[in-house]
Amino acid sequence: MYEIRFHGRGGQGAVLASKILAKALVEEGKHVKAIPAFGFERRGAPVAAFLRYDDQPIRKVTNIYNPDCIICLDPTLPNSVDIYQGMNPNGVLVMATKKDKKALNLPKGLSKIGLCDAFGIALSIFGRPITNSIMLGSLARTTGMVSLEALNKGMESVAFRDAALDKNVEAVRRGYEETRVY
Amino acid sequence: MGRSYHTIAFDAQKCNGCQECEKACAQAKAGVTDLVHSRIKVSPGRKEGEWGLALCRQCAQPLCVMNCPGGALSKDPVSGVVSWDESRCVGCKLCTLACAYAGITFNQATGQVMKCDFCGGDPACVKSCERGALQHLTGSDIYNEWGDLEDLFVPGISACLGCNSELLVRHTLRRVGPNTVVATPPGCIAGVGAVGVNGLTATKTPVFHPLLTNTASMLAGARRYYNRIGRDVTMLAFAGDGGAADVGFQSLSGAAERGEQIIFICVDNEGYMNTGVQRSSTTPYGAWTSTTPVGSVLRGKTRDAKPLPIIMLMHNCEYVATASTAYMEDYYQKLEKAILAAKKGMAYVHVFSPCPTGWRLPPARLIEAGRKAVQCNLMPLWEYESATGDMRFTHPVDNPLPVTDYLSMIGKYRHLSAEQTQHIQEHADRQVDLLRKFMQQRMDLAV
Amino acid sequence: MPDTKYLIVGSSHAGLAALEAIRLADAEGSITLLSKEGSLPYSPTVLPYVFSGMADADRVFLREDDYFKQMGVDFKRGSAVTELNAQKGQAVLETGETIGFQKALLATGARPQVPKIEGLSDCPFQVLRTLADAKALKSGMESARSAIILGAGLIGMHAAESLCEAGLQVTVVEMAGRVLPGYFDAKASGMIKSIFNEHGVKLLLGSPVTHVVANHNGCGVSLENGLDLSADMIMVATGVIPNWECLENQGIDGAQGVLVDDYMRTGLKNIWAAGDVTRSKSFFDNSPTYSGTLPMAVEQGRIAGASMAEDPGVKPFPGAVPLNTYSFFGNRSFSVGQAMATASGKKTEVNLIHIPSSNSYQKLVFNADRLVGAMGINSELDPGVLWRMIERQVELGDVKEAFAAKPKEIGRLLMNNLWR
Amino acid sequence: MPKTIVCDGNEAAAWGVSRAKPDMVAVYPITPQSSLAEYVSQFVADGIIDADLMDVEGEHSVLSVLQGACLAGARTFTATCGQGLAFMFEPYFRTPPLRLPIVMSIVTRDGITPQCVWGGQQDAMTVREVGWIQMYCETVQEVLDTVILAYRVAEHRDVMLPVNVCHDGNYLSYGVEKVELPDQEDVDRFMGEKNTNWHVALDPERPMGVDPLTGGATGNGPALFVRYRKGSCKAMQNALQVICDVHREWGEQFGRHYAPLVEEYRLDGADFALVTIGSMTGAAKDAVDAAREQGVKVGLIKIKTFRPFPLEAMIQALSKVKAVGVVDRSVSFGWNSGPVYQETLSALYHLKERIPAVSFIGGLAGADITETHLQRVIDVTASLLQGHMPAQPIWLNEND
Repeated sequence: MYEIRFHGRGGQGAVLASKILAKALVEEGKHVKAIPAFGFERRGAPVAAFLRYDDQPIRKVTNIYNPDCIICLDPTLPNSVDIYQGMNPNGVLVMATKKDKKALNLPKGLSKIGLCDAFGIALSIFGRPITNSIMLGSLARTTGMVSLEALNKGMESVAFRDAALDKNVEAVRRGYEETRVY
Repeated sequence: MGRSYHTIAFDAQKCNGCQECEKACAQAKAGVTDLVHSRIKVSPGRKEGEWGLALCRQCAQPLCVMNCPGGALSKDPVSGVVSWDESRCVGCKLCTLACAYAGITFNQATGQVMKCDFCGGDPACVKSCERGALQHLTGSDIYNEWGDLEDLFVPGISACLGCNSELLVRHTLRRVGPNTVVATPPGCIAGVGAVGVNGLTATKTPVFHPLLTNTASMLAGARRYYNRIGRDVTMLAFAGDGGAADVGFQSLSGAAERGEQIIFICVDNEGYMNTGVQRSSTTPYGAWTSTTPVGSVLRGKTRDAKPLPIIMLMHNCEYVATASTAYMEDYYQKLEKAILAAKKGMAYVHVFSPCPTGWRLPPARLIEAGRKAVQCNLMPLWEYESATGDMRFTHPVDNPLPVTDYLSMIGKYRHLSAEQTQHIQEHADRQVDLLRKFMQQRMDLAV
Repeated sequence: MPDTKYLIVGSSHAGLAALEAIRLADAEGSITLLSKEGSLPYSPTVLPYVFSGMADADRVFLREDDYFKQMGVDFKRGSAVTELNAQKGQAVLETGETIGFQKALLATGARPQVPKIEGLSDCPFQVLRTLADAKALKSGMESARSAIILGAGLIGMHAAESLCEAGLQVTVVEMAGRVLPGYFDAKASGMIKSIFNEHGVKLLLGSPVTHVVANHNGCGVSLENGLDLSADMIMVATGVIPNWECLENQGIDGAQGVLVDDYMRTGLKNIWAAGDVTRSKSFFDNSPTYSGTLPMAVEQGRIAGASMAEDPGVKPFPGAVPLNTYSFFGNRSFSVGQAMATASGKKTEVNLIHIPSSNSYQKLVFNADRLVGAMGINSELDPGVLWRMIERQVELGDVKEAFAAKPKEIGRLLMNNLWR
Repeated sequence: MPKTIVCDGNEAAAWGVSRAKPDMVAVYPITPQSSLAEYVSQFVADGIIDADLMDVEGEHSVLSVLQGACLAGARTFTATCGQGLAFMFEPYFRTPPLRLPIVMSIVTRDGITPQCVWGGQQDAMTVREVGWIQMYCETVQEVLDTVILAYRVAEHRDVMLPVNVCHDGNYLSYGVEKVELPDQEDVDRFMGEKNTNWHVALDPERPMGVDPLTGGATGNGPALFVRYRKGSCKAMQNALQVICDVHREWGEQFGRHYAPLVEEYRLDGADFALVTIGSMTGAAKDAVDAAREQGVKVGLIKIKTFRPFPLEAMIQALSKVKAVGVVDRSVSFGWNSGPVYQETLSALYHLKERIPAVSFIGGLAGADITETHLQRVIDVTASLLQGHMPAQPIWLNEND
């Protein structure tokens, strides 16, 4: 079983990202369970979402406390939230940031790190800082757990309120292409 | 049996004996102005300026018909006109002996009897009377139309003595007909057994007790489903003022906003009469109820009644009207409109319903109280039609009676001080004033 | 269970009025209406006009079959009742059939009274009470050139006029000293007589008949005054006797009319009676009186029906008022109430107008300030208005003078004001 | 071919609704049910659900319009929770005795106060005595399937009762998983004929007085009333068999078998068991598996159908163990424990041997019930076998 935790801010689509990823992973033949963390939904407030997948059916419907992978959709979030809490010491981090790895204060021992200027890409595609689909591309590039095709399929059945599907397809592609993997 | 017909009414006060009616009659019937042919006869009275009238009354049980040995006279069951068949008349004149009003008389010019036949429904005499002393009253055949309809309400219902709810329900059900679902939430109408007691029911239509709070919603659901399966079933509510203005208001308001196709009749007896006479939001200012009691400190209700009809008007219902069982023709006309309106949206009819038990009103004076309430402008009769945006008084009161004429009839106002009476008078005046202002502009609420 | 709730025997004016009154109060109770005739209901009053040709014998019926269907009435024609048994609540028909009832109304009317005159029974004579009589009279008239009529009542006078108009030589023989003695005073009777005389009708008044003989071409009539008359046909119109026999042997005597109370009850359990079969109280003195007029039959029928149906609105019979209208040779007349009274004492006051040039006569009789009787020949007064003024005992008070001066106008005004 | 979709429980419920083909759906939003109302509305807008959408002014009217529609012959659906259910209570209370086969999801939520918009089962548990059938789901797939199943139960002639399909707010409402969406034709075959109002109707073609006054101190009123009550009680008991039959049929047709009343998990050779209800069960099964690997002889009893209470099935399951730990997601105020615990105790009374039970309360106000919590449940319950009896109830989330 592989556990992923999304961090973002209200409005960035962390919950939707977890849902798209869940769909994409099912496309890849996996079993999934994804739930958001529950709070008041306000724009800008820190939010989290959880996703676990496995080749076997998953029974538990609980939050994720020791994620194997963390995806952070907002570069400023680590300043206010401990996004690394409980993280598998050998886990994977995928983060939206234009900063270089060296400029970040990252935990030691991470097995893989993917960094992507999702904000920049988002502004150029959407004109707004919606980073979720970009970061899914970044996750795909960083981990290889899911293909771009599967992600695109996952997005097809999702209702995007703010942008058309083709823009999100482009966002995933650019997230994939413009991620620096360490 | 028991039918009502058009009639020609004579107002002696307005007659000046000009005999234009006689001329018109002779002209219409014989083509000449010789008054010998007139079937309407104005006769001078004892004093100067006093005039009497001899005219066939088209009696309900006409003695002339019963006394005719030749079968020449008969009463038309549809028009009510007593007609004379020349070909069967033997000239015996027993009819002139039978008539107490000189309604059938001998015409010396023709040597035969003659009588009024209403000119086939458009009497020439009435049209000729410029002073309005003659009036062709045509509203009454509506009673016949309704009387011919099936009675869907059980005879003998356990309402309080004098209560008008049976009158209202019976007449309404006749008109809306059996293809109707009837809702009577807890209250007097359900309480008298409209839905039934212990397995017995009182109506021939489907009928049910909604909750006091959800009448409009339940009917809305049923109506929507029938619409879905292509059946046009009428939805009719008889709710008390509590079930409409108080605890039932949310669902009523919601249904009105959604334009649910319901005829919602609020039977406003100004309080919870069924549960022991407690106040509701439509209880008028000053009224005694068991929760607005009269004592050394309190003197009845301290607030005016919630103007629910106006509130429903503001919901832009398809049709909104106030009505009273003291003016049944008016009610009939409004119900006709409500039935049509409810094909498109909500029709709300607010029926003023004096309560002999809870108001301390002698049962015999109930209808009189209903009339007085209108004549005092305490319960003005008006209607609003969304389709045209028209709003009007259906029984305008040009010279209202003082409210004391009404208040003094009713025990629940017995304690009123002069100041309280003054308040009620001012409230009545203000209310009519407000309605008038509404009517002065087209009520284009839909825009 | 009886077969019917209401049994009405007789389908003329009293029976029909009762039927309608019952239905006003009881929409559903079963009603059976019996007529001894095979036809639809008709009025005996129309018969002189059938005979005269004024009315078409096929178009005199008062009600059609549909009417009975609508009223929910089982109308049985050709059903003569031989016994109306109060104890058993059962009617026995001539056919032997029985009908059980809860309440029954006897409205069988009357039949011509044949006076006990020597030889009359051996002589073929005509009467006029049924449609069959009228038809027989009419066909008899066609082959006759002369006729003798016994009786100068309404039937006799109507017959005389018709026979006269048909070209027959007509003689009317009347025991009393004037024509229509039941309705008109000497003055009015005299005027009527003159008009008949002018048309060639011979009127022998105050002339009792001693005997009648049949002869080769008709019959001969001998009078007490020694006069012998002969004619092709003879008609008897000397009054009627009630058809009451079905109540015989139940302890009442109806030979002069079955006596009824204010609600038309006969005294026999659940049996009412109305119309020409009854005797009822007089409006003026409460004494039992036989009225035998159509308007009274209607009044009584209505009260009987309402009483039978227990209509809470039933009003007691105010008493019989003598009244009638009579038209002859283009003239018209009426008589209501105590019209024959003459001024006597302080109370009774008579107001008379007689205009010989127009054959016009008008008489109003007052008792104190109430109208009690009226009579008119070619008068413009409204007999119906006057009847109701008499019946309602309208106190004229200070209107009396105006009424006496303008009875037509003030009468109409008064009734207009009384109208609800 | 059934379609695989990935969705959360609220969407799954809406898909279930679409397959059940209701005539009328009524919606009013309340967290965490709102997205269910939105999905249903959107499905109607998109033609996926061919029903009349009643977008009314509150939950009271939501259920009221459905009552009217159902009395006219409609198959109906709605969903609510928490305060919405509380506001709906008046019509809710009379739906079962009217014998209206309405199906309503309760997306369970904790009760206020303190003000709280998160999961918990306080709402559904509070109305357990009102007469609705209650089935609690464990997975998103089960939510979808049970909504469909529920109509078969509700509309069965021996039942004619409304059904609440309860799924946990937050955990199932928003929990996303892979779900198989059965084909419409297959569901149509499963559903058979609609049967909503053969017994009671507001229909001019068969006029009747619905819900006349019944009772009073005189006449046959009280006896008549008793007849109604007994009928409702009997229908509830009839439902036990119907629920089993319908689940079996569902399993045979669609290959997904659910324990209709009570699921026994690893009770063979178990010394003691956990009693769970709803979405906590998945983690509990994982915990049981983990404990079994440690040699702890623990099993699990999951209640799916809570109303009618599956007494026989519970007795059968409980008779296999020597102690139970019952985990509630709500409280029974008067008993100072959880309601599932109380009802388990009632079932235990029927056992020949008396066995100890302990009440755990967790997952209130949206809190997680994790494997760690459940490990504690297992440990404490195991200690009962040694004669230990802790103070109760045990609040799992008190100082997380």
